Amino acid sequence: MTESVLIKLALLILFLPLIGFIVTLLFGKRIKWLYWFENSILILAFLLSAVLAYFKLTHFTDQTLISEFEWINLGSIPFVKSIIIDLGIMLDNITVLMILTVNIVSLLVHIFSVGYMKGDKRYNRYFSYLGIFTFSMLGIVLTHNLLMMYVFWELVGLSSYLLIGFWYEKKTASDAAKKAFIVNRIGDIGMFLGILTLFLTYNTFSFDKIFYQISTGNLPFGTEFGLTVAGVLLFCGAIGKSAQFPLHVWLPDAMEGPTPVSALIHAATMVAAGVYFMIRVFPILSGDALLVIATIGALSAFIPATIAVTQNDIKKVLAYSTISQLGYMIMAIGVGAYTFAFFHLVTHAFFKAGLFLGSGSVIHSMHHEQDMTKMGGLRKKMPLTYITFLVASLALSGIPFTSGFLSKDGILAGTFAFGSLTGYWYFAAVGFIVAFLTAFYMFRAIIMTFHGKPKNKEKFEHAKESSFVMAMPLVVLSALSLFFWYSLNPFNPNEGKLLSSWIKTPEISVPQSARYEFMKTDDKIINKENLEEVTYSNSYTEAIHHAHYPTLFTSASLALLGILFAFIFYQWKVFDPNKFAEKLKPIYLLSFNKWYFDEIYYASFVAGTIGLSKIISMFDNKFIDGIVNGSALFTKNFSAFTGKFDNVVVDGLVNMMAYISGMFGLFFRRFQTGKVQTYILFVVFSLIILLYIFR
Amino acid sequence: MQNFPILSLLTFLPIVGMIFILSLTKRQEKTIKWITLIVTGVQLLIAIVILFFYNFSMAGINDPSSFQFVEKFRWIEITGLAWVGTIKIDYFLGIDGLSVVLVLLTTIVTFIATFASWNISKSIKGYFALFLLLDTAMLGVFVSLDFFLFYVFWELMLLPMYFLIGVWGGPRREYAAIKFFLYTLLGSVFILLVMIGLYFSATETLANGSKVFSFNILTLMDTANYTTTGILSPFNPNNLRFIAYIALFIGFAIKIPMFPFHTWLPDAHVEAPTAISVILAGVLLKMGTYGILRISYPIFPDITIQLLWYIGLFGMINIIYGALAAMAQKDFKKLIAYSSVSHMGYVLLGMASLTTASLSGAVLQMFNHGTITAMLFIIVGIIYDRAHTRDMDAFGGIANQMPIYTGFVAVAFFAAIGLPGLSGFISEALVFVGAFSSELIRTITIISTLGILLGAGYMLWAFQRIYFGELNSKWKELKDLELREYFMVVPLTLIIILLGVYPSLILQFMTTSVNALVKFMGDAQIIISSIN
Amino acid sequence: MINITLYHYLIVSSVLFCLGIFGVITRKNAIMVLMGIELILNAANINFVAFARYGNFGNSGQLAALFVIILAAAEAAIAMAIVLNIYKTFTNINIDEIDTLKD
Amino acid sequence: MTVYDITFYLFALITLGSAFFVVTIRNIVYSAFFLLFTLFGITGLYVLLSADFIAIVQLVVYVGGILVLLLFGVMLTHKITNVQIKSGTLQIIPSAIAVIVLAFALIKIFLSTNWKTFQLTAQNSSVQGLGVLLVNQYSVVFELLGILLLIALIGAASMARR
Repeated sequence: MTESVLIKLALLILFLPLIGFIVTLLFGKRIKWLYWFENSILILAFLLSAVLAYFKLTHFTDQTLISEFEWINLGSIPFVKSIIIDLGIMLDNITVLMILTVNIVSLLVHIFSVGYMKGDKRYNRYFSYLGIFTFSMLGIVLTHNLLMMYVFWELVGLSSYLLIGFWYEKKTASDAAKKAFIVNRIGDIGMFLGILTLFLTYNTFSFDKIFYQISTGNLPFGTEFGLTVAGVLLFCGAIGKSAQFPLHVWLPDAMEGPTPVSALIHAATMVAAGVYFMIRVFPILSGDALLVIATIGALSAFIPATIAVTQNDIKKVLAYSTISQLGYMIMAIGVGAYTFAFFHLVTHAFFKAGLFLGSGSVIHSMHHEQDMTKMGGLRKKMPLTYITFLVASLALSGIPFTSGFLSKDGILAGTFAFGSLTGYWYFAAVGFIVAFLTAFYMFRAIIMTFHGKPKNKEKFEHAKESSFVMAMPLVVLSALSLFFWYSLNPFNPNEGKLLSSWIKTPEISVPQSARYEFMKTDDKIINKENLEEVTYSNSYTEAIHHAHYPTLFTSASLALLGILFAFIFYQWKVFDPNKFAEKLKPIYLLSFNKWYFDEIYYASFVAGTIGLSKIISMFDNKFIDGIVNGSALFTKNFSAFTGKFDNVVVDGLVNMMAYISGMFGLFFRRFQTGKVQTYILFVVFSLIILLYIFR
Repeated sequence: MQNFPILSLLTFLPIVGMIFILSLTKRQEKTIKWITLIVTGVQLLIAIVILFFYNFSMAGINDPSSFQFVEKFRWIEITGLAWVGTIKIDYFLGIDGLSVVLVLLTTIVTFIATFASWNISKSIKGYFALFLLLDTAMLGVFVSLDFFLFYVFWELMLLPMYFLIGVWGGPRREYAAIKFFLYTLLGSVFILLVMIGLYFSATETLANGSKVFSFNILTLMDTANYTTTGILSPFNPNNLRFIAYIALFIGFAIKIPMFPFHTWLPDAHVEAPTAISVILAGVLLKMGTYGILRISYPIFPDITIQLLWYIGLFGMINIIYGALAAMAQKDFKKLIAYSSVSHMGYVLLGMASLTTASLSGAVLQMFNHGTITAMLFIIVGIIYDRAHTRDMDAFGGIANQMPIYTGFVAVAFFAAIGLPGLSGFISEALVFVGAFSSELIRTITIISTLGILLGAGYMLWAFQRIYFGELNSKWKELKDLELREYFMVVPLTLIIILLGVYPSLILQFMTTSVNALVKFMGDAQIIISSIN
Repeated sequence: MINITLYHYLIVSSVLFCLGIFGVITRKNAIMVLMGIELILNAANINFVAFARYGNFGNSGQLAALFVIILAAAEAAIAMAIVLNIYKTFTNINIDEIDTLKD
Repeated sequence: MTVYDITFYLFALITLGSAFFVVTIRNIVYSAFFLLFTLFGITGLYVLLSADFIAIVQLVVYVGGILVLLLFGVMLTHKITNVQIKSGTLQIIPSAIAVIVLAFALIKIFLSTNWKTFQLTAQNSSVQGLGVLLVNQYSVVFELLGILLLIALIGAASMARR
């Protein structure tokens, strides 16, 4: 295994799903079994990515492999340096782990879909869309430059559009697809401007070159503020893609897509892209930018968590929990807990995929019923689904012995340390509150769905455990939600290979003065054993060390408390949740109506744009065209007037002349006898007169 | 190859075809169509041959020796006139990186438009004869390097277009045709005035040493050729270059069409038959921007640089305004027409920054807009042929009825939105990269990026209204694409995808020229400013 | 000594000419009109011959007169044919009654 | 007053006098006969002007040809049984005034013009001279006239036959 072989392997993994997409799209209508082609391609991609990850992580642990080629060359440009745009891929540990994650989740979603989508009239088309989705996501993961990042970023947008709107006969589905694409575009504009800013300054799109330039002190527009602006602009992309406040509105609507699609989009791929992007550009984020990011992350963690508490649609609950968890990750990046952000990204991918597929299994067996108030008691009918769902929920709630506990604990420790170092305690506070809420709403969902008595007898009777193709992914994913894959010590994630040797906080490129205090490199003490903290100052190492056990204890107990509350309210019915809601009606309504974001956006931006477009169109029709037509009309009227003038005055004169001539004619007509002789007589007279004149 | 008059062959081949067609009787409809197809097909082949023999390293722009496939001889020469002396007009053809791309575009679009014309049923002979005449005029504009010749072709284009819209158009065809004709004629008058002004301002030295006034565009670019007293000469302290520039710009802007001169476009498009819409959007609009790049910019570099901000501003207005106007449309074709306005705004924006990236982007955008919009109009034509309505609200669920068609529609729509991987993205991105790097219009560029969002908005909305949702039972009978329609959409789709993945295919032809133009603009501006 | 000069001939011819015109103008009958024309022609002929005689032009003047006579003959022939045709059509040859073209 | 003078006056009187009757007498046959005299008088004048050939032609063509033709015309167009072979007149008075005034005007013009004349010399027959002229200088005119005459005759014949 040489480097070039690894690169080729990575390219192969990248393009396999694309081939699957093209073949399945073009021939899917004729050849019914073609979805197996797509599935086997994914199996192959998974195997290859496992091989790739193995060799990369074991043989090239500390190397970053880059391969690029010249894509656009604008020649020798006068006055400025040349513009050469390279495309290429980069392989580092994060990349290969992410590829593996994406491929695992994608493969499992593919397999699940074989059962879930059975009987759909566009069965093969569905798989081809999954193919392009996987391709786009892998592109984002593999790219080594901003432009390609943007390209695949948009392609992810496209594939999400196709998949969310897969059942386009439903108005809600096509609306949701459109909304997802457009809301994403809003963020993309910011990202695009950020990319332009960086390109303007560094004349390249490649990450490594930009990082190097920044570390040499060359900043956008020459100021640290410029760097902050660039970082925030890039973050706009992540806000859109990762459904962060205030652009999170598309994600709940995207539940209109088939449930496996939700699993794919909201677990490992699309929404993860934003976090992944932030992880990629982490070295250039200045302290101010990080603060903005952390704030947005905290808001995005908190608001959806409060919304999820009151939702009755099982997928909506999961959707808001997704936003909330993504908020965690973004917040983690904001507070500098880089490794845990990525760690949570991976663990979340698995357990959230598990949850979505589990809910898919439920929905499938309930004949596309998504309302939890109509479910209940499914535990007995679908034990396997129940157990896997439970495991994944425990992971999401951050209960010990799960992967979620490890990663969430790391993030909370990070916020805690951040609070202790900078005084911004509210990130930690939000983190803990959300941890409690998460546990509460997840178990509320579990209890409403699987416990208690069935609310809808008829559907309940028909419900049955899912088939093997649907159950198998659930089992795999719930297995992946357990702690031992990541660290053998269920209470200390840092003991696992993943965090101890594979993922390291990269070197920060930002000038010292623009960093957080604790990120400043003081090279007095570098803890060589714990490579994670190599880039930060010693105080941070201490702080996070101190934070570890308190947060561990607090978060676990808060999560358990949340579960307890859920049982009190919904299982044992000690308090009636409805009465409770009555008492807190304003808050309940705010939460139930999703803080009215959709309504506000619709009333302001959507209606505003459409209204503006109507006005513009009117303006165009009435005013501009009015001027054109008016001038035409003026010309026409003027010419009509001229015509009248011509008719009456000029022609009148002419006619008068004609009339006079006519009178003369009448008079002279008498002389026109028609007799030659008379004429000759006249000739003679005239001759005489002439002779007289010219005598 | 450089000595073979391949450009004349390319340009006048349609005239030969036209004569052939005119000599046929009315009833030989098949033959007429096939002749047109063969002529346009051969043109496409010739264009490809030109691409093969094209030398990437030769810049053109202002240097006569680095133009390629040059044909130059005296066309009109009248000696011994009072006051004027000798009137001399050259037949001067040649291409460089700016025009070769558009020549290729023209041949491609015309070839495909021939397929789109296949179902014309009203007086076929006249239609195809005019069609070929139009073809000649368009190519002539792109290959001529003499202002007079340029103008002749420019005007020649009007006549067939007028009849093609006015005779074979929709219900309001007379209105649209006259509007188009008068509007463009107005622009032509401006161009004519400036052309004459320029003619009397610059001289060219003949072989025998005598100096005569010149229409040669390359001569007009060189400051040294201007007389001291010409009204448009930089040496004349009271020159009218500023006014002339604006007049010329308006002349070209009408064709682009630039806000606020754009209102002929929706009408003309809505009324024109499909093939003519395709040509109108695909090629004719490019003549405006090409004229600015070929004539306004290099001849008036000083004024251009003064007015760059305004050009950018109008580009921005075009982008935003066109997009918003498109959003409010109910007529499918009108929506596409306004989207054209919006997309041509990117070209203007790209031209406003005078950097290599954005100028390349602008020229590439001309090409890409040509192919994408051509495809969009073909798409409208296909659905209109079947449903006989273009009201978007009347449709719905077409995706189920015509899945293959919808697939092609999706490609075209997403290309228009600027989805990466399709050609529209590359040009827009290059435009933005270049425009953003120009400090002068950075704010404008930032506002213009809203166009990306609005574009997605109206396009996806339209897509949803027409293709998604439950199928209206009225459209149960609609058939999916037939063979002829595949011939139209498949090549365009391939071009769109190919250029989206590997834009250098087209970019390589123009980089040298664009760089030369940027350099020339910079140098010339210094020279002229040193005069005053 | 001959007292007759060119003037005498000219006076004769002019009087003859005027008489011819008078005939043409006043007569109704087509044949009479023709006769008047003959008189006019003869008046002209007298002038030709007289000028030739007194003007020392050689014989060209006489030749012109000769040509006039020939033309007169041709004219008379055609005119008579026309008159005969008119007579056949209208049963008279009074030219004041033959005015079909008038209205 | 020489013989020549007397002869001239005589012929002039014959010419003008009979011409006056030609245009004034109502009876067509009579006027035709007076025309004969007029022509005869003109012939005399020709002789006085030493134009012998013209005089002979005048006699032959006019008197022998045209006049006979006119008489035939008169006969053919007026039924013999219908005695009224008369021609009406019109606009006598204005015509008379006009013609008289014209005549005076013409005479005045002729007399007031200073004609450049030569002294009359005796002349031989002009026949030879005319012959030479006809076939040399005026041969084309001569031919053309011949053709014209031919056409006129054919035309007249074909017209009259209808």
